[in-house]
Amino acid sequence: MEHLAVWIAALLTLGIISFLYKDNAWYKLSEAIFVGISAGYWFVVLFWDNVHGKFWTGVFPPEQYDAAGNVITEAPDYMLWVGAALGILMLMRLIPKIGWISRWPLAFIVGSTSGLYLINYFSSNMMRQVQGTIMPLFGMWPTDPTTGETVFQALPTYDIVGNVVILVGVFSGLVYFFFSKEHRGVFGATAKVGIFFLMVTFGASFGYTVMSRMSLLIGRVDFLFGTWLGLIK
Amino acid sequence: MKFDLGTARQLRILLLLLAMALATVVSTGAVSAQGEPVDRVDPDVTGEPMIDSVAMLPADSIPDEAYPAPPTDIAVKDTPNDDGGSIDISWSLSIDDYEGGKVDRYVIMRAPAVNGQPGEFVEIGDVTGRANKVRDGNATEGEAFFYKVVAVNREIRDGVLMWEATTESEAAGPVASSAQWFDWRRLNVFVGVILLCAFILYFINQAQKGKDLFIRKIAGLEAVDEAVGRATEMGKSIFYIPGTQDMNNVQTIAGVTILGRVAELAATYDTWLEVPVSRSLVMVTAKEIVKEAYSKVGRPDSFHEDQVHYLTDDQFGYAAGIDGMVVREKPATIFFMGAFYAESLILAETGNSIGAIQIAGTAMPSQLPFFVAACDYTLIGEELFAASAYLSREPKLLGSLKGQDIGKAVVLVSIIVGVILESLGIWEFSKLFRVID
Amino acid sequence: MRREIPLLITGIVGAVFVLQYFIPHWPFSKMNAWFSDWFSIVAAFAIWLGALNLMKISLQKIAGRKEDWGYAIVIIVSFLVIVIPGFGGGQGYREAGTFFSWLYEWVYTPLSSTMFAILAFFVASASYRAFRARNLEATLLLVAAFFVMLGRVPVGDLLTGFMPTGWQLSDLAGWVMNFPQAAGQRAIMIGIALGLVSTSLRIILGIERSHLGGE
Amino acid sequence: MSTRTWELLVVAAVLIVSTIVYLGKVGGWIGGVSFSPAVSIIVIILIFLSLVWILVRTLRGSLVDRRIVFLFVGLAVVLPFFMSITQKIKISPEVQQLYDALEALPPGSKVLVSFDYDPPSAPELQPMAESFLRYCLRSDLKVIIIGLWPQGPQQADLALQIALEDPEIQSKSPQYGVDYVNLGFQAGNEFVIQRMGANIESMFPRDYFGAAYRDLPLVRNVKNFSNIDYSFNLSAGYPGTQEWVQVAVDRYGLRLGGGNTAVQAPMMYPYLNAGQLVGLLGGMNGAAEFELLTGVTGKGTKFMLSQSFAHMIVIAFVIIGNAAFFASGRRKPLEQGK
Repeated sequence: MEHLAVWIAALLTLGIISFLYKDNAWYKLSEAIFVGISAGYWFVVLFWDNVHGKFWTGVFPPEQYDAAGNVITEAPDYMLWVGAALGILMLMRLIPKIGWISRWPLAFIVGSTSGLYLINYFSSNMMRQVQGTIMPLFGMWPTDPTTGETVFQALPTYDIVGNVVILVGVFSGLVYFFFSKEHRGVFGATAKVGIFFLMVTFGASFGYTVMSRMSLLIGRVDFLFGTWLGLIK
Repeated sequence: MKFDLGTARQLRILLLLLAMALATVVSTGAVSAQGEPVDRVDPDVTGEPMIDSVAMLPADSIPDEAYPAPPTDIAVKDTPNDDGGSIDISWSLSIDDYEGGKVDRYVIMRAPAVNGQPGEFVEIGDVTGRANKVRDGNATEGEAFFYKVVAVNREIRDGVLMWEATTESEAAGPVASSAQWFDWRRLNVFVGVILLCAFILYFINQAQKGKDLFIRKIAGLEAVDEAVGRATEMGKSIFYIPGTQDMNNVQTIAGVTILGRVAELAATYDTWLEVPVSRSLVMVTAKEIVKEAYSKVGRPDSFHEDQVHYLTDDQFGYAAGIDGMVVREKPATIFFMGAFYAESLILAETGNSIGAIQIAGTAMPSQLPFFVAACDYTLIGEELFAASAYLSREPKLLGSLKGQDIGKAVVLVSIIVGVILESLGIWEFSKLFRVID
Repeated sequence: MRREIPLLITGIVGAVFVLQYFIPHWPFSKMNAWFSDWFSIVAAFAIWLGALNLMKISLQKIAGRKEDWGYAIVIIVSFLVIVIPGFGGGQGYREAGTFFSWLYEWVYTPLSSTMFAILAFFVASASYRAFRARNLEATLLLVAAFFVMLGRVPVGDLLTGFMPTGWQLSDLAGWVMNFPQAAGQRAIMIGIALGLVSTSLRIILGIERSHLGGE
Repeated sequence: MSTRTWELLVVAAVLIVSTIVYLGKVGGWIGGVSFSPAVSIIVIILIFLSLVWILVRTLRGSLVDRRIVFLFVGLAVVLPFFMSITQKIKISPEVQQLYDALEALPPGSKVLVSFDYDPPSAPELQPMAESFLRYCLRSDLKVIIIGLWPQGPQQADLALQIALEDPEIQSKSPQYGVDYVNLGFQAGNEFVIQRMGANIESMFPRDYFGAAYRDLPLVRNVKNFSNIDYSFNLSAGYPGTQEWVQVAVDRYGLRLGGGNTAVQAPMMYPYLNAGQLVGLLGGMNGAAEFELLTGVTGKGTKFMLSQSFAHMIVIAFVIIGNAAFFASGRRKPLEQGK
């Protein structure tokens, strides 16, 4: 069984890789297996984790005993029925006549997502990032504990340059995203600087993505030449 | 445009909820505004020598000088800004508690209040020496408790616990935990959200009154017409990929909203639009949207149920599926609008290799470089969210863009002011933006 | 009714989700938990729609003897091959030693990993064909990419070993990542946050409603 | 012969050769292959020369077929596996910060590790997981594992097996439930994090193997994030580090270190810069640096040579593409090779 397993895995791996040469029957077979298996995998996992694990065991908690034999079964959570009801409304789509009901659970999901994102992004990606950008450019003003005097303490040049770069980058980048003003004159020039920063960001992202993809390929090569063929020491 | 019944009702309910929240905040005004951070409670022993066995000597053989002085000034109070069930305990360290002193750890004891007097004390947890506060997270809401803090000195020789000398503090209490109706630590976020929403709503209102709002050209969106037109000329199809995430991602919502506009164009030109999706919920929504678009331009019969179809939830299963379809059907135009992960590259490169016009939009920074490189036009981040407003030219939506810009202006001004103040040694301003207490 | 009720649901649920952030008191403290459970359950129900759709399309392909209909059979068979032991295996369906976990380990994992891995090839091909220093912006993108790609592997420092410490490629790559890159990311982030807040607000207020479809 | 015949022959050849090699592996008469330094250098020179050939071809006006690019990538990744060249790895500040924060923890501190990835991202994240767990168990830190991706706990189990093989850890004979625990997967994405902030047990009433939360000594008294001293998130997408920062760090003040796929890592720098993350391991490179810091050579270090070669190849292709672009008078599109 172990030999069969590793061969199946290797043949499927090669099947996907063969797409690099051209679209072919081996690839199509692997692809079809993949589409079917992955759809089935999620179908099963979501059923057990969500429908069974969350809903069923939540409303019909299995009996449990602690070490002393006392019943410690949890109280059923009736609120979960609402979720099941929404889920069933969702399936109404299968009946064309009352398919419109499925908009209710949809509205529920869209609404909760909007509310949650509004707050999460506002606090973490805006407030916190604004706070992160506000920093002393050139140095700190710590209070000397012995004399009680406030003294200026300059930052190293490296940090000053870094701080200025961050400030300019964030500022000009945001200017680029202004929609209600034409990019002209000083405003346009600032937006241009903003684009430069965005491009550096994309370049760095690109570099990191290359790194990531290559790592994953290395992982497959390790499988083919190591686990399967045993050629890697 | 006027608010129809549905929206007006919703607004009213929103206002009602807000008013309710504010009213409860005011009525429970007793809530303390300063939620001082409390150190983590560690009910388990940490950072101390391992005890392999216990050889406890009788209490009278413990030298008298081994007993530490008790901790003093035990203060107990309901944990502020929480939903109840939690009490903060703090104290002044025992005078024998210093590095190398006589206190190894503090044991926290709790007793329920019986007729205003402490009942039987039981141990509920402990902290290492030098700690002066803990949080009891198991105090049933509404029940009153008394607390004691016990200083513990221990002798451990070669992993054998020889003796334990303990001194109890006085009992403090009674105190009961309660839940609060407003988290004062989040007041700044509250004000910020209200302000931003106010800007947006103000400009939506202005736009509805007919005020002309200028919106600059966004290249990627100007090209949508051209891209659909080209597909029509070539007699080929259009693919629309609304990302690979579910409806619980706002980018997907933005993506399917733009799909509505594209579908209207496709229906007008009578060009085949195909929408393969990777989430069942997205399929449901996208079907609705495309159907709606077709009937809006008066071609409900041209709509086919199978125009929008599900492939698989799996990211690469989906990418592989699309790949095959693109190579075989060779669409003239491909749209990528929504949240993408690694599959963006496969999709965009394959589309590029068959020479399709590609317009992409995503707020996933890691995927933007590939779209920028392999697509003809790319909407970057915020531009994706602006797209549906821009394409529809609906005043309400354009107004919200203007409101966003005001938000951006506030951010820019705050950053500049903040940096200047901070460079001069004035810290208070940046604290307005803190999110952790 | 078909339109108003969904709009109302969206509005109320959205508003509650915003408010619960500020209100620690019951029931707001619990709502979040309820909603998250509900979402998981709805998503699990919804996948039935997706799976049925996939089956329908595949069956149509087979019935119509459309191109590549043979692969449609493979899709259906492999779907059933994993679903039957998945449901038949009971709660312990994915424990080690089950057929489901075998399929996961030896079929699903290699397929999905390889799908990920062939991206490496596409990324290289895209670099060769698409990444051109067409203008100043594109040049900046490429230069930043160079620094990062070389600086994040040991070979970068090998090439710049003659430079003083602090100026070698790994240091420069670190600088690019920590400052200009972070600044750009932050600008994008703040912009996205604003766009999200505005889109969410429009959805909650029912101004943006196309996602709910027509009457 | 037709192309079709050739293709079939190649497929047959691949299958036959791999069968022979496989039989050799099973029978033990074919072992690992390793190039001598001289062979390694010759291979490198050959690759370089063929790149020059591609440059010349491209400069003459036609892009080479993308399959040739693919072939080079394949070689650049495969060949270094058989070379024995050691590289000097330098520690970047964000990795050092993560390590320092970890090192400062007293023994017995509770560390929450969230496994939010699946097998496709394992080549990058598994080495991090292994060395992180190994470090924790060696330093007597208590490890609490959860997963927000269904496959996460399985990956955690694999990493634990590797970590537990370490002789130093074996001598401590750590116990499940006392020194480390795997609480398994829970559906609900960032909602799970949010509810853990209030009550971890409500989200993970049972562990991965079915034992009740309250029966596990390690977590019995862990109510929520305030009882966690440090947390580490291995993330490959959504939900991942961004959600942990937004919910656990910003709302509950958890101390969080991130281990990210390289694709995700750039997005984490603003969080790092704003102090929302205590440190960051990005991609294979981050894994290798962390291995160096913790003093155990694992897969991260082993794979770095292939990584270096692959980066060089990509850079070479960017340069070749651009050289041709400039040589052909910039704007004129090149003919697509076939």
